Amino acid sequence: MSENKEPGMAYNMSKLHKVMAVLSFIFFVTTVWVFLDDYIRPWKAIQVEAQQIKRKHTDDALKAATKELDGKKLSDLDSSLAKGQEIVSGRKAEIEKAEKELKVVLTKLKAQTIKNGVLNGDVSAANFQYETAQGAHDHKTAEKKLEELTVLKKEFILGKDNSKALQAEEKIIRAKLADLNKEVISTEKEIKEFTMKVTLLKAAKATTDINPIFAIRNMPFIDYLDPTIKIQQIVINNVTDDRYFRQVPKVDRCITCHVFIDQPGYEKEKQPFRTHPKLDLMVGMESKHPMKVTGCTSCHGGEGQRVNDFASVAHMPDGEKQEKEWIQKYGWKEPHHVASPMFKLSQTEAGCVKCHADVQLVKGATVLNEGRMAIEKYGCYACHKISGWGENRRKPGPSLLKIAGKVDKEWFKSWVWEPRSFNKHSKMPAFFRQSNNSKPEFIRLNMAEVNAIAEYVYDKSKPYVANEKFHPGNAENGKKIISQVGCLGCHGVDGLEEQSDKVKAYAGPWLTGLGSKVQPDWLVSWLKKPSHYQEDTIMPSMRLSDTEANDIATYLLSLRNKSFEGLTFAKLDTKARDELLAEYNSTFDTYASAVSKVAKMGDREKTLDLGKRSIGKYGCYSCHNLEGFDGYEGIGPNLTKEGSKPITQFGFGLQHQIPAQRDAWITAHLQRPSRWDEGIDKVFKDLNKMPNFYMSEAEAKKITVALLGQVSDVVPLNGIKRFTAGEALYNEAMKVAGKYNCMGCHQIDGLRGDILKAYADDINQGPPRLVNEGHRVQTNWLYHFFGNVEPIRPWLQIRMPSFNLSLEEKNKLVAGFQQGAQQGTFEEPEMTVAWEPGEKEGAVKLWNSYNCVSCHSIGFTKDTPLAPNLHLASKRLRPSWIKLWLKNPQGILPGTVMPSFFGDDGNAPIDTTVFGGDAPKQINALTKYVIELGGKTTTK
Amino acid sequence: MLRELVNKLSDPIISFPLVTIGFYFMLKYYKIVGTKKFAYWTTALLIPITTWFLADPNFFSIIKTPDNIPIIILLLLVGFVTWFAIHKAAENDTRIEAGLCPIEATPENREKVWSWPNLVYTELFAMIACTAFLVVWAIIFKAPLEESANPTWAPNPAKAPWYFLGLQEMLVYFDPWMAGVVLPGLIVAGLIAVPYIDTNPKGNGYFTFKERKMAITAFLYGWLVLWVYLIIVGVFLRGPNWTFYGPFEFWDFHKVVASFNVNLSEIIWIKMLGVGLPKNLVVREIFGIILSIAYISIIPPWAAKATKAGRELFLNLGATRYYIFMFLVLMMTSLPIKMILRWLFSLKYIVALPEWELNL
Amino acid sequence: MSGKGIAQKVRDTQVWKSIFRHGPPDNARNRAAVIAGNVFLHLHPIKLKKSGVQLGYTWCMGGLTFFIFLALTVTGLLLMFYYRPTAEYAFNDIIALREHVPLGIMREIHRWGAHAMVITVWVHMFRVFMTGSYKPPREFNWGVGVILLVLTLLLSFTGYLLPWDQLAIWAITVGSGMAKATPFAGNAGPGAMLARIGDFVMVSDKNDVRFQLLGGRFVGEPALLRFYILHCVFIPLVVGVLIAVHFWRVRKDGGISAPL
Amino acid sequence: MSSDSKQSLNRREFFSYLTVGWVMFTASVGGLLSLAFRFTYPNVNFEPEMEFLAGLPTDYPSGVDERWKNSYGVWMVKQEGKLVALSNICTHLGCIPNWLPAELKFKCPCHGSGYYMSGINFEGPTPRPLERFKVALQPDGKIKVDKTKIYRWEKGEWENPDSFLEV
Repeated sequence: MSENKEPGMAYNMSKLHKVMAVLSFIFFVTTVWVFLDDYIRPWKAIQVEAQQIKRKHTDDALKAATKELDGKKLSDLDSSLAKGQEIVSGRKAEIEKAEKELKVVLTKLKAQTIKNGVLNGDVSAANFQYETAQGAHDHKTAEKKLEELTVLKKEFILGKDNSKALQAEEKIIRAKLADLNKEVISTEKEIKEFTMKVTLLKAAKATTDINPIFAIRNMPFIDYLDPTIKIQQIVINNVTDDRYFRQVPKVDRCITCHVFIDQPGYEKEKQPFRTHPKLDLMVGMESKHPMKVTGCTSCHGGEGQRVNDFASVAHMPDGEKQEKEWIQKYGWKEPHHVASPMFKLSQTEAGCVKCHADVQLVKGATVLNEGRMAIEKYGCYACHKISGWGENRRKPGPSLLKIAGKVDKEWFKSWVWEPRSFNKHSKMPAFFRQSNNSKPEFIRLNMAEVNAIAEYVYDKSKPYVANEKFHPGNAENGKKIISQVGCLGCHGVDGLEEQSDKVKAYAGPWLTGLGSKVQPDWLVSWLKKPSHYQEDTIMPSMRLSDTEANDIATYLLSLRNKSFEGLTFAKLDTKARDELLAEYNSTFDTYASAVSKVAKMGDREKTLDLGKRSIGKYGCYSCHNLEGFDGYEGIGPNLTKEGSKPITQFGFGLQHQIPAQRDAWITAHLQRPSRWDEGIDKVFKDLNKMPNFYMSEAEAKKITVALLGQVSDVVPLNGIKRFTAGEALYNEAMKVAGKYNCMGCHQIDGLRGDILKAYADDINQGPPRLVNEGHRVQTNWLYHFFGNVEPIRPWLQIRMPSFNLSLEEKNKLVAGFQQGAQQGTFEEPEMTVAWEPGEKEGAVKLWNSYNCVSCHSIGFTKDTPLAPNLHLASKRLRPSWIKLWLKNPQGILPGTVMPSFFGDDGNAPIDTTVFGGDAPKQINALTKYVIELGGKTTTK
Repeated sequence: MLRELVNKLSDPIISFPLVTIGFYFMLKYYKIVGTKKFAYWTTALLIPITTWFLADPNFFSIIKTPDNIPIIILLLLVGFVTWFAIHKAAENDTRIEAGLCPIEATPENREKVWSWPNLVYTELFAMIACTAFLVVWAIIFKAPLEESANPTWAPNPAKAPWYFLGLQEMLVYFDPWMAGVVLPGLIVAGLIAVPYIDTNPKGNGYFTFKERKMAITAFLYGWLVLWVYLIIVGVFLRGPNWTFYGPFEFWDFHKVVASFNVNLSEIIWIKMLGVGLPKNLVVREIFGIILSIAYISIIPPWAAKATKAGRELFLNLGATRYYIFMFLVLMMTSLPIKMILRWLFSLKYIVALPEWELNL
Repeated sequence: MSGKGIAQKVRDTQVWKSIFRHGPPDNARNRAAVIAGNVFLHLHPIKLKKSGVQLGYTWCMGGLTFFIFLALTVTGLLLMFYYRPTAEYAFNDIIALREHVPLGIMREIHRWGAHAMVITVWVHMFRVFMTGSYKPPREFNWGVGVILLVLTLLLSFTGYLLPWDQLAIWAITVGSGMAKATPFAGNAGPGAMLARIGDFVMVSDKNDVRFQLLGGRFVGEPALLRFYILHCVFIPLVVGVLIAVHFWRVRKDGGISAPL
Repeated sequence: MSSDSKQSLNRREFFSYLTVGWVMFTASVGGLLSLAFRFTYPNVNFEPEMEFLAGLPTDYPSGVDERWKNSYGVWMVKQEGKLVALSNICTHLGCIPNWLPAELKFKCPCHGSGYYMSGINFEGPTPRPLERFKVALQPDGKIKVDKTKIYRWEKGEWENPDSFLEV
């Protein structure tokens, strides 16, 4: 082709055109491609599918509504409309005339409006000029202007009047017109109302049509005009994301795919179209966490801003099955570069912690609450700081200040060495004989440490003399008492496994092998008066008689652990001791000089020194009161922000079978912390010191949920529910209640009441449930009651113990209950009973007809009482509560034996003869009567 | 008393015709205006008047606003350059009448000189002077800064940047689509079209008035009266609620001016014919529509036939240029026409179709 | 001492010679060389008509406009070091310029310069019209000039928003409000009502030209960012290119206007 | 092959490649430019919400309801068989008037503008009545108030069926 070249040309022109054509083609294809690449998004398909689902739902509703429509009525209406039209068309001439009149009036009105507008402007302007002249003290001009103004104003008023007259005229004519058309208008209106629902549904259905307009609206390029398929988002101003130390409002676009999350009626659809399962608590408009305020990722975690792919959102599958399903369905993969992936479904409640940090138990959050109870049980907070867990919590283990008076040293060593060999329910974790310290050379050193710890503890132990003497009693009776008075609210007991397993008490230790452990005298005095041995114990006094105490002790002492008794602990290996001490001393020194330094110490001195260092090393002082450790911090890492700790900061060791996820690590860690050292050659002092609690997987998972929620996100003040003064006091009271394990027995406002599970047959035989207790009882009475417990329900075998409450704690409880129920301190404490004429007679009649004394027999008959003494009611109960109680007892305590005398709604009294069956009056009278029983002064 | 007179005179109703008349006389007697004597006398007269103006606290407070400084500079500069251009044109015209060439075309001015240093140096001087001027300006006047942005309350009056105030002033007479979109668009298009419409070969490269009266008159009217004058009104004479305030008037928030404007359709159907407004929108506005169309489509052919100037223009320009030129001129004059209709008849819209957002 | 002065010695160095390829412009050859050999000066002709340097004839307004544009570019670039176009910080940064940034007067120079540029460009146009310098062969360059004038106004207008004070947002609100009346493209303009099918509104406040300009339905943070980018990058680039065209055309169309 | 036919063949070839090449080039450049245009319209924006669900029409008693006043700046007014959403911005200078139930009027505390329950002005400096927002029924019977659509009395827009609900 080169012969075709023109002179002065390097290339053949047609060749250039060909190259141009090919390149342009490629260019064109890439242009189309880039458009499509931008346009095609997975969430669009989901929204189209959602539209179809909505269409189906609307269609169903429409069909139902159409079916409901009374066809006959509709045809009647239609025919009456036709009739009406006929009638109205007969009045054609009249209507036309009226319309003509209307037109004339409207024209006049319009003309008048224009005139008035001009006048209005003139008046305002003249007014301004007048005022300006006045202001400038130009009285001459002012006067002139005033004259003008007066004339204008008069005209204006006339004009306005004229307008009003015309408007009135218009109204009359319109009314006339309406009257002339009334048959048609009213029927039309009736038809419209009658078919309203169907019309609306039809319109709703029309919005789901897939038609050309839908296609145009969502077409590439022009989908900016008014698309129906679009990203939906919620901007949450009160919950923020941290972006380089700046708090930026969260943006959640989850609803782009979870289209119906806040709309009831889609509960049965497949994901992502399902309605939120707890609409009344979450997401729903009327719930406490409305969608637009709380958003999605505030609770669930994950990447709320992402919409383009399932995995980048950081959806997390719960379990292998779901993982497989997701991989297959959505191409799910482990999220990378995501700070906080979503909480797995079973861990969702972790999301509550971020905002509900300072409360003990969150209502409705079952798993989380159980996790928090487990933390309480194992005392994690003692070694690990966790914000929200209070700074001055009690130490979870028993005091060792007088330990020598309780157990002997040999027992102590064996116990520390391996607590589970004595008590398989032990909450005391195992530090030794773990997979990372079971090499013979480590065991040798560990045993030296245990020996030294025991020497130190016993060296510091103060003498203790029991204040009771043990006299063997009836073990069977003791066992019965234990099962009845309420010990099981805090303790599991050998021989009572069935009940204990139901209650799952955890505040106190499981009682086993006591005969192999404690001195009998100590046990009796402990039972009689726990604070004699340990001043700050939470163990209450059950006000046991000597016989009862001895019976219980006899039973407990009969529980023995023979194999443990036979154990003897090896003697202190002084070589190992010296090695360890030299190791400690060589931290800042050469080993040789450390050895020589140790050699200069006395034998006893060495042992005690190692004991103290070992206690410090294992953090025993965190859980137990011990002398010499004031001001020592817990040895565990701070867990306050555990849920936000970068995954790279978790040491997985060689445990490759554990997925590299925060929750998996925590669960594995809790179950067997020593695993991280496995297969790694570590020196003795560097071994992982976290002890083994032998937790079940279920428990570990629950604690994991509670810890996962400990995220570092800063929630702005207005994003968190702020306590009112009353709620704050209630919260404080609940902390005290938590400390003394009140909820081991009492269910307080629906939470816990562990022991009630042992009373499943008859809940009324268990400890009373406390609902809005601050409203039920008077403040003074409650305060008094805590100091001097007196039986209220003598038929119950379970006893309210006498707690060793401090004054502050007592006040907190009383004030918290009272404020939590929003009651005044002194509501009607001295209410005088003022009877209306005839009221008292009615009250007496009711008293008899409702037969109150059949249960509230105390002070009336000799029958066994089944209900509290009403003579005490006026001192104990608030009258306003008595009324509520009378009205609907089942509403307050479902399953109570108190009958409902006033029907389910509290308005239908059984006895209709008194006060004409007026329920409020009856309730009032009965309340007064009950209060009078307490010996209040009566006035006529 | 005198102040009140000035206040009254500066109301656009009066000042606009005054400015127009002044403009007419300026061009009619441009040779007198273009003398140095005239300039000296005017300056001598303006100095005491300005001093008197400045003595008024209300006027001074408006003048001294930092953002108004550029407008004052603009005013002084426009005043001077207008006179200067007229002066130069008058000089040249006298020479042309005498059969000489314009000064710029004299052989000595056509002589070639070195760019270095003649041009480069003068440019440098201009830069230095300009920099010095800007720095001094910046030192004396702080750039304005008001309260931080708050979308929930608007300052009153809310004014656009000063160079757009001509447009904002047009908003009083036209709807935004005309004042803000169509008219500015036509200004730009018209300006670009100028060299293609103005086929007059004379006056290329030198100041003259005589040789291109039509072009200069049309341009200067648009520039001085419809642009600069309106900016001055917008900056100095429009206060809260875009109400007119005289130069000596305090911007009293409560000032109310009697104004109630009526549409052409209302005037005709209700006031004149006494019948109500027809329901059909087009019928309702038919008079306005006919008038508007007639204004654009009838005047140019009529002028081309019936008037002498029109005939000449038509012959000189040819049909296309003629119609484009007439269209632009008519659009320009629509503003003064609308103003005058407003003042005389309180006319709001000639065509009022708020239903279609189409008001004229 | 040697016969040569220090100045001469410097001029004889290789460095000097590599930069300035000619002697001092005091003779015809060097005067030509200085213009032709300098990238910045070579837009000038080597010689021009005398009228072209007469201030009374040219008024130097075009040159001043260009110079102010350069000054604004420099001051503007410097201001960008301290200014963040976000709703949180914009206003504070302006205060910073006013209160503590060294030579924060840069902002005053920038702002007054912007006003001055509007004025000089207007007067430049006025002069060009009055001397009939748009006539052939300069028609095209006049058109370029008109566009440059419009762009100058837009530059000033977009910069007006950046201080993010009341003056700024309301001036821009008023100014950009006119865009919504654009026929068929603004939601309050004639014809907008026609562009709808059922509830599919093709011209609304969410998709009209005003929205495009502001990136939102009102003057908000997106508007601030858009105006910032238009002001600092987009329009200056276009203006720069057009200025080059403008100057090139001045040279090609017979130099600075003179009688032809 | 004669030179004539060769030339004409070349020409045809020339034209077809030329046309294809440049048409595609123009189309692609146009496409990319339109991409830039589309780029200026964001798919998501962060402006405050202008729509809200206001419950059922039956939730509102006759008269003025103030439940949305603070959150959305809207009064729901039920009167003469019509339910409307009135803006609570005074048309004078943008203050927020109060509803005075005793006098059955809205009164602006700033400059004393007064409006009837219907929103029509009758006293004070205000030049025009309060504005109405669009109200529409959802299929579930709930009201949706759309604040982006404004209806002004003086423009005759209160006749628009979207500006009220018949109840």
